Amino acid sequence: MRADQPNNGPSLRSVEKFLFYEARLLDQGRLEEWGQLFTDDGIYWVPATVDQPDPIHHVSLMYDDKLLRAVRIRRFADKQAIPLQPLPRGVHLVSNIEIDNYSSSSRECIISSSFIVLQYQRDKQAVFGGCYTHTLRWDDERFAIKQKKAELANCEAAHENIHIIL
Amino acid sequence: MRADQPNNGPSLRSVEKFLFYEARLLDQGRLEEWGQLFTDDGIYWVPATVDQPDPIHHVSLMYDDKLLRAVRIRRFADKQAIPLQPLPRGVHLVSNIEIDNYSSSSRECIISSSFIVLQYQRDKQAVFGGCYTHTLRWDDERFAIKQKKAELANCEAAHENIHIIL
Amino acid sequence: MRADQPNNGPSLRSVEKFLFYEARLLDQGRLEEWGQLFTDDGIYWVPATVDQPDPIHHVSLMYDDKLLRAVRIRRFADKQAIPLQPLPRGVHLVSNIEIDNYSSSSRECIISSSFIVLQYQRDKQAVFGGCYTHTLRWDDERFAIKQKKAELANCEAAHENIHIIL
Amino acid sequence: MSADLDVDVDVGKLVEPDRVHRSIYTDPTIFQLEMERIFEHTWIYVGHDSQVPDPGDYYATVIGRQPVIMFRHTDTKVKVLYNRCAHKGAMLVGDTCGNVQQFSCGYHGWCYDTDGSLKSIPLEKGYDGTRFDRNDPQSSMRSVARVGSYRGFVFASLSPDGPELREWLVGVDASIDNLADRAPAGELEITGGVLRYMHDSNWKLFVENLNDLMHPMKVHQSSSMTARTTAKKMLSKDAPVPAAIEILAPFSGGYSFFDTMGLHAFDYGHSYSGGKVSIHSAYSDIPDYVEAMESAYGPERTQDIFSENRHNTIFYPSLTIKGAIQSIRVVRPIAVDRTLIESWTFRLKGAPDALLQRSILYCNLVNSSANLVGPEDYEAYLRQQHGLSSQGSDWVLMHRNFGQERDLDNGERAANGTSDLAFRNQYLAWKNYMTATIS
Amino acid sequence: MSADLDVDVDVGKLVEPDRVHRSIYTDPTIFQLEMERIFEHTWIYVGHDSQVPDPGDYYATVIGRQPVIMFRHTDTKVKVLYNRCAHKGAMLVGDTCGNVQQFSCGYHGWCYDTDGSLKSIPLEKGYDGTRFDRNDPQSSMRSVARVGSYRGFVFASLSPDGPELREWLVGVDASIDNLADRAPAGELEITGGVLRYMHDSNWKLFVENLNDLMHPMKVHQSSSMTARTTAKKMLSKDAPVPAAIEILAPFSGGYSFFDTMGLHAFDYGHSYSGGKVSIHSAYSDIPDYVEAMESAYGPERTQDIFSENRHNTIFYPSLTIKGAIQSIRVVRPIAVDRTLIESWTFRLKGAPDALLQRSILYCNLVNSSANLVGPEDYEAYLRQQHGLSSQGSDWVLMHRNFGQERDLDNGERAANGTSDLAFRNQYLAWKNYMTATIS
Amino acid sequence: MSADLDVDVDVGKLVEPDRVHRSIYTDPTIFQLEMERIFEHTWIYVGHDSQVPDPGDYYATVIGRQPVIMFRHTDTKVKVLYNRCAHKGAMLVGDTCGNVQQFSCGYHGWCYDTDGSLKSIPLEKGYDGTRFDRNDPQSSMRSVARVGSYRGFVFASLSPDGPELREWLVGVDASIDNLADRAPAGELEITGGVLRYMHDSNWKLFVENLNDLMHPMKVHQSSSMTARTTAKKMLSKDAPVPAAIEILAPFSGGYSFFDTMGLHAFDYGHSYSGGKVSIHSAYSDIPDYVEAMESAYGPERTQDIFSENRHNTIFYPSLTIKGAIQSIRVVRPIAVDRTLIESWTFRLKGAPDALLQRSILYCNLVNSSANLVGPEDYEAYLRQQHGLSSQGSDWVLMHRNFGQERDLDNGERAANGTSDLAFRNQYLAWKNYMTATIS
Ligand code: FES
Ligand code: FES
Ligand code: FES
Ligand SMILES: [Fe+3]
Ligand SMILES: [Fe+3]
Ligand SMILES: [Fe+3]
Repeated sequence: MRADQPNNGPSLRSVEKFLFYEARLLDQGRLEEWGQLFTDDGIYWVPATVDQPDPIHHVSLMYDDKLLRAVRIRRFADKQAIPLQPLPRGVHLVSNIEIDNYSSSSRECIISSSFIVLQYQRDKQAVFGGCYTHTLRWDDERFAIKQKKAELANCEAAHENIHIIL
Repeated sequence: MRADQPNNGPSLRSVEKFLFYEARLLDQGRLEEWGQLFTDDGIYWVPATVDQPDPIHHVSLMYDDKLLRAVRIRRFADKQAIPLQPLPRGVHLVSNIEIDNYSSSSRECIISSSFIVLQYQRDKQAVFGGCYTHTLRWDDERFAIKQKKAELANCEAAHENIHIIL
Repeated sequence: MRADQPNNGPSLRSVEKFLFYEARLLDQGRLEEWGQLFTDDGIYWVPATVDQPDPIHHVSLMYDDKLLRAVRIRRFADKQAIPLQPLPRGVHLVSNIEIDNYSSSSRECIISSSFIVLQYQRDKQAVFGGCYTHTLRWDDERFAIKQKKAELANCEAAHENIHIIL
Repeated sequence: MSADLDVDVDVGKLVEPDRVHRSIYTDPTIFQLEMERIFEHTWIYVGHDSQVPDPGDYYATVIGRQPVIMFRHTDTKVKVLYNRCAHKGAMLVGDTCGNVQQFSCGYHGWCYDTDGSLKSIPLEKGYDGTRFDRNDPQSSMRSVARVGSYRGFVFASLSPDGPELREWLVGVDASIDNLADRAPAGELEITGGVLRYMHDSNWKLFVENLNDLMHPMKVHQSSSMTARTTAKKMLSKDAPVPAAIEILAPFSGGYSFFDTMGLHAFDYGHSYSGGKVSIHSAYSDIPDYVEAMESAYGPERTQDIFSENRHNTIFYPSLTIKGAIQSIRVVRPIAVDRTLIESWTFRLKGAPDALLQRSILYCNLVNSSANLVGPEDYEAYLRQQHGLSSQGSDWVLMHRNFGQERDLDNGERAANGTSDLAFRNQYLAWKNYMTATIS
Repeated sequence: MSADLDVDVDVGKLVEPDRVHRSIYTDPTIFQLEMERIFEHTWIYVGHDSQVPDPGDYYATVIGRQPVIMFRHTDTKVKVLYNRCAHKGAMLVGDTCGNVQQFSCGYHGWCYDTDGSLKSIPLEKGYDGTRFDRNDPQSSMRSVARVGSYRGFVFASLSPDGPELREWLVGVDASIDNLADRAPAGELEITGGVLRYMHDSNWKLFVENLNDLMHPMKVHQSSSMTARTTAKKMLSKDAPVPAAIEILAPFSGGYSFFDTMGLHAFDYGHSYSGGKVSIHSAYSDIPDYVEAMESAYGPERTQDIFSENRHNTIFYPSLTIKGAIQSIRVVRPIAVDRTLIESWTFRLKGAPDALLQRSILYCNLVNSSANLVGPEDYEAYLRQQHGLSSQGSDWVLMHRNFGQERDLDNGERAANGTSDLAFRNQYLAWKNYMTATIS
Repeated sequence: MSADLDVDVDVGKLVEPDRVHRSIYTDPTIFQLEMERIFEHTWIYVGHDSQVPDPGDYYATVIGRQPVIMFRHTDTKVKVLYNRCAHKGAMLVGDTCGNVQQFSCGYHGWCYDTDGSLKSIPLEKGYDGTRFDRNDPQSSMRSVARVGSYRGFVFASLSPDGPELREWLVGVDASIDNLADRAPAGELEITGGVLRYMHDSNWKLFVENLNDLMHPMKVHQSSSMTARTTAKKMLSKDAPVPAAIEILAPFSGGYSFFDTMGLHAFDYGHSYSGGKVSIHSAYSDIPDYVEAMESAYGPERTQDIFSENRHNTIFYPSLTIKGAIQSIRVVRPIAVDRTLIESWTFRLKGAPDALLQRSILYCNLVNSSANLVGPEDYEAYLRQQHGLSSQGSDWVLMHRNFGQERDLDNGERAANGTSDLAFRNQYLAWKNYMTATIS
């Protein structure tokens, strides 16, 4: 099992706070702010298969670099985006949070957690769940997301729309 | 982000304990005890629309003052209440708990959290989820609920029965 | 309410860590390791009715001693097990964790928590939820499970397959 | 599916003067026929014009199985169009309400004016020399066959045939009048949102229940008596009765109370219960309201308006009104065993805010899927829906006070409150609608 | 829907002596006919009278598509009534079991005695002078057409026609006898709850499987062999065999073991497998049990009782019994591809507690939706249900040992255990039921 | 159910040369007929042979409503068998893909060779002297009526009648050629997984949309323009255009751009859009790729191959290809209002890895249920599916540039890109298929 506060690294509590803050930004539709949580080379990734090793040679449900994340976010404000009328909403529960690893040289930590996300639009509620792996950069004051990977329990299922950010 | 233990205020841990205790009372059907968690002017509110500003000029799924809360609770013990045969049950998961605000003058804190609630009756399980906002009064020893607001992700959906207390 | 760290007993944090570790073993299909978390007389129990007093005179959805647990685990590796093709997967969220009791003589603690488990196989996702009661033996360094009881909200429902370990 | 009914059998045989056959609640074929011959034929409530106050405002809903849009074309005209693009059939709005300058189809961009007329087609010259005719009404958004409005209540009929709206409303128009007249300004405004309650039961079970005055004493005994006894226990004797108790207590008001309320039935299946007395008639006064009314109408007329305390009025089959509490419920059948009920609340223009607050409280307590009264009624429907799949008996009984109704003018019939008159009247209309195309 | 079948075609053509057409498992129209002509016609198991030990106890369930109530009217009489109010059809109880002084309808309060007879109607005078007749049987809770009971097993038929229960039971009554006789006190008590397992497959696949002795060696190889090898690895050689292993090991007992068990078929589709030998016959003795039996029956009769080790007995179509382990499974078809299986356990009155414990363990291991054996069978049904939608072949084969059964008295036929006799016998009965109203 | 259509009415009346009746998208009876007369009759894409590279590899899927298995029998032969055991109909594999030495039924252990022929039956002697004949083809796994393969694309027909595969492919075979020729090694390999997107809409709406070049400017304006403007804002002027922008920008390329692309239609409902120009034609070069192609084919042939930039090719009704981006989408109808779309990606053997990476990126952006482009199209289908239940108009219009197509050889017809030619061509084929068994 893991240390709660690795040498010079962030405390578990600070990590929890960060993940809850991220969840709240998503729940409240504060997507621009959410985008700013990422590093410039930050990646948001939802694999399409179990233990997918690679987003480059295998399709993914979402695989966003900074540019695609910005496109995704701006589309939520675009009145022409017909699939987003009315705006879908989500609730994000994050639990089972642990610091898996912290490198005091790169100042990166690997955080694992479990999530349940509800998506709602037009009388339909969808339940998603799985495991998050956040790679966070830590500068003693705040975190930045280098990679957020959301591995869905049902990633291989035949999905209808997944509108919201997981 | 927020302080975990504001000046003279309650600790995050004590808040978690209180919310888990509340959840447990509901899960175990100890509704009388649950009712006693509230202040005399305490309110239990489940809005019917997103960001509903007001329970007075807009319909709500539930909006209970002390009297209506007492009626709701007593009905669970009433053998004549045909929708409650057999008794519906619930499970409450609370997560993403944060102290949003604490006023050392009013001694009130605002707690935000996320929840998933399962309701079960007659072979049907319903999944509800959303965000709680608890306004708690703190007297150095214990909390009392001034307002519990449960904002459902699908508050605007066409609902079948929501029997249990969220 | 309860003490977070009873005299000489384990800390709440260490309990959380253990439950999250258990959840992770199950999520990752590391079932052999999961089996080793139990004491020799350890029991894994999923009652079939609410507040079921007894696994001996009343049917259960699962009631595994060491031998049956071993059979269950090994079957996940058996290519002849047709209901397990392809392997079902699960995600376990554990929340509302509290130490209900600790006996410094028996060195056993009772842990209560709430869970949501998603099961996925062949395009079907099932949502299970309920309350865990773990009876853990503590030896100052690590925990062993004397009993894990998973009380489902819908234990009395007409279930289709529950393949995974809850 | 339709094991209970040979479609060729005259559906009229399912209705006798004092009882109806259980299959009308359980047979999917009957349901499809009802959609065709009732909901997609007669006057159906679409919405209130205060939902679309400004030009370009729209409200999207369904009539029977068909999506439609109610919208405000100009300041004065409310129209009801099929929510369907003339090109390849896409719905023109995906949201429930909003405001548009024009209807621009999200698929290929055909544009329609807010009166539905075709405005522009991208690359329209592609249609030159083809059978496509931009002046054919089918090339525009089609208006439903008929639209009518009475004091802001907008009704539509998908059929060109049948009585005029005013003729169809005879007898129950007064319930709308009484509701609107309760506004010192004489006008209503829908406000405070909507409660949408999904019922896994046939729509007719809901509609029957509203003027079934034998049911509250039993079904609502639990919520009403629990409210009474809880209040008694919690409140001091001389405390004022809280509004919630004023609302809940009358539901267990005694058989003679309900019997006294009386019932009135009209052509086309309409009816109302209550009149001078109802479960709403003993509500306490709200400060300044009477004053506002008297200054608008004078004391005598005000007295007249307040003396009319109708309980439920049914505009068969889709609208039910509780005028005294400014609340309506709208019936949207979805399947033979699935019905959506929407509850809306009105603000009385010119009245004190406290009236709206009471209406909202009423709606929460009675119509919410998460509250006390509504789930009691719904449980009754659920038990019926399942019980009716039993062949223990094939008939649903409606004999109470049969033959004892009094005939009044204009097809009106009156009876004591606990009579089954309203049921019988509904099925008379049902039979007329359902057999009209056969005979 | 019914793309595979013209309803007018004689359903009898779907059944040949040694094979049946795949559409009988997949066609919704066939399913509705089955409900009408089999489940709502012949003797269906309702429950065991020990579920309603005291006057006023009730148990609510369904027969075919119809809700019914089994209840104890007086100390001696168990009745089965339609769960339907005579008034407007509401189910009279919403819960599965309980105790009532009378049935009081939750909707309008009509009250019925526990024999179903109408007791009181609120404001009954409203029916004066109408066609309503309180003495008409339709004004009471209707009893189903016929109720019969054999050693506590309550069966009901919704049809007045057909054989008497005892005649219908010929051959398999002995399976009930053997189960009940295993109680030193000669009586059974349902206890220990119920496991409810939902199957997305046709009910007949479940029923066929029970006396299909060719399947365990393959389907249950995984659970049974895993149990054997795990036990071998974990337990020392001279440790006693745990009860769980005694239960699981015989499922992979070898083809000749299963063949030796034998099969017996009877009229009306009934059959049993096993006899002197079964998967239960090698269970270890339970201390004091034999003593209790011998003191009740004497050694010889005790020996007789124990020598009968039937595996599964099928009371076609709704009840299956495993006498030697005191467990039954009840078949509740819901749709053409959906079937609820309930597993119940009996306590043998007068026997040591350890017997019940073994039954409970057996039920957990074999019948739970979350355990080892049941999901293996269910997976076989699922693969059939989907495979049968393929037109690769239209027939399901039941030729094994065709023509090699031995005719015994009273319509009994016997065969080796791996014969398809039980299938063929079921479809003979199925054809008789399904074509009875056509011919 | 089928309120809109009398099954006896000639379904051909639902299709006119320039419009089709809305019921073909909403009527469940039509859907069942389509499965029977189209999907279970004509050539349906099963998979690519690179999915089963080694002997014993299998891939399980469905044709229409019927489960089938594609597998590699020997190194050279790919077969398509019904996924159904000859015994009692169980599917022989439960997983989607894998490798087997033989097919061993999980229920009773019948074994089949990888050519489907019956190998062994446990206790086979039980069939001696019965009607069961192990040499009857019905006693083996049945092969589908016809299997054909073109450059690795495996098609199957469940009917023995109809044109040969090569004849059926005329005109669109070139799209497969161009896709495969883009591999320096001339061969394809499916890789990179599959995206499975469930649509609650009729399958024909998806198929129509692919060569509907009037829709991108409107439907994809949001994703495409947002991508353009975001990139403009975020990237410096002289930064290279990211691949994602190269992919997304052309979707809002202007009507004349799409019109110029052109349309080509063929017998059996096939068509393709694009040709020399398409939304893929302006992608930047990938280093070393041209070199690899030229060294394989020579410069001239390479130029030929690259000059062909087809957009979507439709192999009506089940396969659609985007050759220039090495991606296909497969249409699996499930119900009248439910369709599964699978997106697969090819690796071009001998080409640089960067090509695969671009294909994967394309597939993510365009075909994922969680991304930008696909949900826009799906929203259009959803709005159509619901709008078509309205009787505002009964017809779906397909008049654009009617009569202006040019007839070429071999049944080929060509038109400008924004013509409705592809729709009309699809419904010509649809009508032929659907009325073939009636006439
Ligand atoms: S469907 Fe509306 S523009 Fe084509
Ligand atoms: S339905 Fe039972 S009393 Fe009316
Ligand atoms: S069904 Fe395949 S062996 Fe019996
Ligand atoms: Fe009511
Ligand atoms: Fe079995
Ligand atoms: Fe598109």
